[in-house]
Amino acid sequence: MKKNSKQDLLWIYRKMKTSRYFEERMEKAYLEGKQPVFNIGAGPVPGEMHLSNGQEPAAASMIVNLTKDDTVTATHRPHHQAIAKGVDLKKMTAEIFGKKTGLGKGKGGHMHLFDPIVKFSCGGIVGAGIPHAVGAALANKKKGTDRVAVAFIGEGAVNSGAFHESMNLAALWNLPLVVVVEDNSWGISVSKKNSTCVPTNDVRAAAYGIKGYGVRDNDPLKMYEVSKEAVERARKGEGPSIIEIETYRYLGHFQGDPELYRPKDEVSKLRAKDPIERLKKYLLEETLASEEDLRVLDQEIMKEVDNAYEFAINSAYPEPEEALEDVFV
Amino acid sequence: MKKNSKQDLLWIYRKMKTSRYFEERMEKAYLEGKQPVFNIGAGPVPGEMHLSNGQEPAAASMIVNLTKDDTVTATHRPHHQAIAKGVDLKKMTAEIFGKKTGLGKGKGGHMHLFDPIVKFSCGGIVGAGIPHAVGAALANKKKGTDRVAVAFIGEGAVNSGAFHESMNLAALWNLPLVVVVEDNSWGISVSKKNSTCVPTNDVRAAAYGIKGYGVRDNDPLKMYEVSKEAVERARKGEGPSIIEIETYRYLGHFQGDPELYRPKDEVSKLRAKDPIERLKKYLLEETLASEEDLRVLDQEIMKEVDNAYEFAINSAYPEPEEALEDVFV
Amino acid sequence: MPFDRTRMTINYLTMEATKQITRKLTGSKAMAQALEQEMNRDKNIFIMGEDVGKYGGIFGSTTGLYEKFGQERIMDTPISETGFIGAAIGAAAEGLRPIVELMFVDFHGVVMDQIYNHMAKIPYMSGGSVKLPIVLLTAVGGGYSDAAQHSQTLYASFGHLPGMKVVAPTFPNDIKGMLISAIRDDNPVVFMFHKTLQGLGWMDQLDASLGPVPEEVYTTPLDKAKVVREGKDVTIVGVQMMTVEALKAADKLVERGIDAEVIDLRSIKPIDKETLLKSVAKTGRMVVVDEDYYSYGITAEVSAIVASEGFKHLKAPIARLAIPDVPIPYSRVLEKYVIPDANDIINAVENMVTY
Amino acid sequence: MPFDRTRMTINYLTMEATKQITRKLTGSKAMAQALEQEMNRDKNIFIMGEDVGKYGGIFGSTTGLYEKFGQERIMDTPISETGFIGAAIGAAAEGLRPIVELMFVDFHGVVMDQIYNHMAKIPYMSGGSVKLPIVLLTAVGGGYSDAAQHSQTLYASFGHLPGMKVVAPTFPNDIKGMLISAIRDDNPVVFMFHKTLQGLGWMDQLDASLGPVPEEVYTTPLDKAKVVREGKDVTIVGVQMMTVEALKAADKLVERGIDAEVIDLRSIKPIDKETLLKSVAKTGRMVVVDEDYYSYGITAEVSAIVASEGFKHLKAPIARLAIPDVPIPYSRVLEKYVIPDANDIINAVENMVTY
Ligand SMILES: Cc1ncc(C[n+]2csc(CCOP(=O)(O)OP(=O)(O)O)c2C)c(N)n1
Ligand SMILES: Cc1ncc(C[n+]2csc(CCOP(=O)(O)OP(=O)(O)O)c2C)c(N)n1
Ligand SMILES: [Mg+2]
Ligand SMILES: [Mg+2]
Repeated sequence: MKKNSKQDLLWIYRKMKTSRYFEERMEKAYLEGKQPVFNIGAGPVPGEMHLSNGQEPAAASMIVNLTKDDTVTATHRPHHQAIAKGVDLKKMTAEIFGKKTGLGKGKGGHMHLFDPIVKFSCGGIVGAGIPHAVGAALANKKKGTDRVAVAFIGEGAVNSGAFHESMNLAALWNLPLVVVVEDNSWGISVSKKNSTCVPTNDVRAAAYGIKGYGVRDNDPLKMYEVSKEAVERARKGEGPSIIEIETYRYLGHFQGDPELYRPKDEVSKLRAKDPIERLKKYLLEETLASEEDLRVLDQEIMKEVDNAYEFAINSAYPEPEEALEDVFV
Repeated sequence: MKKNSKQDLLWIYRKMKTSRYFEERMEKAYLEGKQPVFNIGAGPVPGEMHLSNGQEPAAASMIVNLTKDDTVTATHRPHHQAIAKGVDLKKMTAEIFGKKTGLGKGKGGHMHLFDPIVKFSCGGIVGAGIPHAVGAALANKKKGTDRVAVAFIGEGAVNSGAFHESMNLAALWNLPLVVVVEDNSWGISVSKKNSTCVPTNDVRAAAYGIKGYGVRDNDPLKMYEVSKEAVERARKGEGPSIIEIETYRYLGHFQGDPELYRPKDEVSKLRAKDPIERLKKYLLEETLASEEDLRVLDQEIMKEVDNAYEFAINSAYPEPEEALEDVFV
Repeated sequence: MPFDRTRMTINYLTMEATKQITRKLTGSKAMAQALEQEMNRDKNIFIMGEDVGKYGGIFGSTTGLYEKFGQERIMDTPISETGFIGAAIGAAAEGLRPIVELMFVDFHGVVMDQIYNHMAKIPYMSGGSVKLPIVLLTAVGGGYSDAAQHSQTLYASFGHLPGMKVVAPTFPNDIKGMLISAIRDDNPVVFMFHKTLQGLGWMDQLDASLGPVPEEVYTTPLDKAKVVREGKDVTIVGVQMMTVEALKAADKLVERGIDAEVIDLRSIKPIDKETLLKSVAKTGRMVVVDEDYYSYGITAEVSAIVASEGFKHLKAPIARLAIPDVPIPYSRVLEKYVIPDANDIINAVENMVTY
Repeated sequence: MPFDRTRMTINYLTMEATKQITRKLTGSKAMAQALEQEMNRDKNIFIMGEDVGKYGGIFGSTTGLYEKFGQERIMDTPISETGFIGAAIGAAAEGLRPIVELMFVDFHGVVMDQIYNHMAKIPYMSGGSVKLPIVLLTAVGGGYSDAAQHSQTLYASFGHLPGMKVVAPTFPNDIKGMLISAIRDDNPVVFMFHKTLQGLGWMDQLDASLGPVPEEVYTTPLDKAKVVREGKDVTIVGVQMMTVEALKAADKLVERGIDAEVIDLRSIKPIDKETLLKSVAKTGRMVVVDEDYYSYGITAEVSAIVASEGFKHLKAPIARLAIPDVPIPYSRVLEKYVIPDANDIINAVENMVTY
């Protein structure tokens, strides 16, 4: 790890922590109004809720290499990437609470966060964001910029037709695209072994004559290194690549998932290797930060997140008739 | 080439010749009613017409390894595979002439030939037949048979999502499937170079951890050898594979294609290497057949094809109201 | 998506099995029972889909089947809808009887080609020589803030296209009977089940989602609507949740002296004209309520049929209630505004009787 | 698919360019002219599709553009509709103005998810913060024996879903004006052009496919129907080829003393109610003719609108002519039977005036 990466590593730590804390609050907010009897449609945050606790390295260690003008497309599990990309946290939280002040005026919801200012989008259809990233990369190239586009997807999405068509296009047109596969072992209840005919998806780069990288064991440092290389290559016009990171899904697929399909101790084993803790240890050991530095940082983070929740909670709901607006511009 | 393949090679020759002659007649039949002014909807054979002259080795040298109970799915360019698979030639011709005696009672047409007796089907949507072959292979496996399924596709179809999803499924479930890619260099007017980010599609087998084979220069003997191996592997439960054969499209994408997109001399160069002539030479050189044998064979073929045309031409059209039948069984 | 039982109380609607011949089942249990009974009868039936195995189907359609039939017959798939729904076509052509689940109907766009160009047309294009006995199960409906890509019903998107029977039963009894009919039909059948009517412990609890279901095997026609409440003043036509809302509205209309007849459409394609026309001949007035989009939807087709063939009976224009041609918004207040409910129906009826 | 000119005489409909301000163009030339003029105006416009480059579009929509704009702006794509139509969404979100061609509308099933879940909904889901100025060009229509997977119009499959404007102009003048409007619109527009109305040298030669088109740039509204023939006895509503058939029918009806008004719908979504209602207020009778499938199609939606809002004007039930819910068969005699034509219209009108 090069010396000049100190700033980057602290940034990664901050973003991972922000996402983690944001989601811990979200887990609670989601359960409001759903106790003692769970009802998916009840409470201030209704609908499906996909949390990314444990998967933070995939997002933060990649996005540290991006600027505001690079594009990110994400999935149904979008908070960690959105936070790393710098999506307006207040508006994002308000959106998840269905408020008028939200990114989509309450029309989108947690799976549909759009912040064109930092070029972030996501969506609820598996695989569908990859072509959008291809299009952004194409636009970047057409405009003669060195901007890149990054598509985040789950390992399950790699088996969708959209993945294949997109990778072929990106390679054929030599576009500045990086696809990050967050391999959390599961697509809802279907294990990677039961969905994917090859052990790791980086080998699939061969089908497109592009670079494929693998990151083992949710390692934020390795992810940083590899992402940096992939993004730099894309910026220099050296074409697209695929990065697959082995990551952890601490929670159910969505909140409310009974998780009967996975071993009871899987998560506790994963939690013992928590990537935020690992990075913290590294920062301290390498004296890139002191305990005190991190404590202060943590407090900043909590304040930022708490402010966002406060904003969201205090914002007004849209008027019913606003449902009819924004179909067309 | 092993001695015991004599019969197979003669079979391949017969099927290639049958297809060639069948299509030469079709080319003429198609132009009837379309002269002096071409109108796609006129004449006894209206609609689009995709001929396979030049591509015969892909079909015959593969299908010689199959039985009636193995399944073939084909494309919008289906005659050579249909003929090799043993589709009832009379009914097939009648179908193309839109007659009541046709395979589909005149409802299908040239792109939609279904002969369940020999397990043949095809269709007009690029890539769409591959999943059907996966399903047939799955059925074969479920029934505990050693039957295989073969999907024929063009090189253009390899870039469709359906290809990728199907290959992953077939490899994941270890199904008896072989995908034959007929690389005729063109998807209508789009060259392989402009559609495909890798030079050959056999390398894409790596994305599925399966076997990939390449056959150069439309070679019927090599295609036979490779197909035999792939089919045997599939029968033995050793899983799916991909074969890409470099083949030639002598005619336009469809009849009526101005072909302004390809060099004027491309086809004459290809015709000089005609695979039927090459196989004929081989048969004679290796004394697997005499000139006289082949002359007799050719006559048999012509008679069979002529009979089919006669049957088709003399058959009645359906009654208009029959359009309302067969939506449901 | 049953909620984690270790963490929270669930309102279990499903009653314990008894020795009675008819017991109350939820929609989801009615589906699973139909599937189980038919799979026992016919070894050629198997099920493919995402999370249909151990999970038992995200909306409980295959609950308990994996344990009974194993992974050969209850097959979890990758997220490859074109691949596995296309594979169902190939397997059906070989004589098997696949049942495939498209998890949410909202995802149909990734696989519509296989559904409407192949599954629905091959029997016709083959002149009847290829049969495709496939059931496509798919979950529909909104009302629980699942937003624009997970809340649609898309009844008409399927109903518009030839070659498929399309059904959308409401009550557990019909769910079982129509699913068995669908499985036994030699044609492709799209079987839409409404999430909220599955009687799942983690969604809204509705009386309608629990109902008497005979234990024995029985079939219910795929092409018949059903008068679920008789009345003489106005006919209200609904499907699934809109039938439930229509019944609610009818109860309240009584207080206002209006006696409404309620028809549960059940079959999206074909539409049972006779039942509609017979009712309107009696009432002379009709409200059609749909949880699908307004334009080119059920309200259009039913109105057109009745306006044309029941022209002389109509005392007032037919009223159409449906999602007003906007995507389904996330926020509860917005979603509630776009999905019709009992109040909207009552208003429509009141406007109409004063026409 | 222009026929090989070296081998055969072609009936060229396209007239030579002159210095006149308005000249006669075919549908295809009108499209290409609109595209060219707009691409000259705005560098952010580019076109992607299969065979849109040297080939000039299988149905001539991009004739000559590759030569003028080169491969950076006229991009041939692999057969990856989800990939490149999805890419158009991503590029539009970055401020470009992509025009994408789906070669035949029949192929929509491989890419419908990108079209209806993303292109059509992102503007709404983003609360208006993301604009997607995309034109989706697609060829529709049958009548030349291209069979079940290449002959559909699917007007209602698009019209049913929110978030897209859907147009289907008939005449070259409207084709140019509506295409320019579509390109300038900041919303997704599905622009359907009918193969037979492109005036291609290798298809049926129709008078309607050649018409006066001003050389200058102009726009035609995307939401207005057009009365293309005035009359007082009956209103016939058509789209594209059915408008052509309606005009033919109207000419023959004169001989029988019936004066028909013909409306070219032009806009599938939204439907221009006012024009329809105004006409029916005058004539009191309506026939709706559609080259799409019957159920849940244009005939349903138009009937429903008129039966509801024009109820009091109707002297007879509205007649619906459309493809009778069967896939489109190949054989000419069968196809002719399922696609409505002038004779069917005449019969419907005659039945109606004696109602
Ligand atoms: C096309 C499509 N099919 C199915 C689904 C339902 N679904 C939502 S998330 C999911 C699993 C996704 O797995 P993966 O890509 O690994 O992402 P993860 O949830 O693990 O982050 C599925 C099947 C969907 N949203 N879209
Ligand atoms: C999904 C889809 N997209 C586009 C088409 C139009 N189309 C028909 S054939 C063809 C080219 C196919 O190329 P290839 O797969 O190489 O087969 P070939 O025609 O060379 O035999 C195209 C683009 C189609 N039929 N289906
Ligand atoms: Mg996953
Ligand atoms: Mg090809």
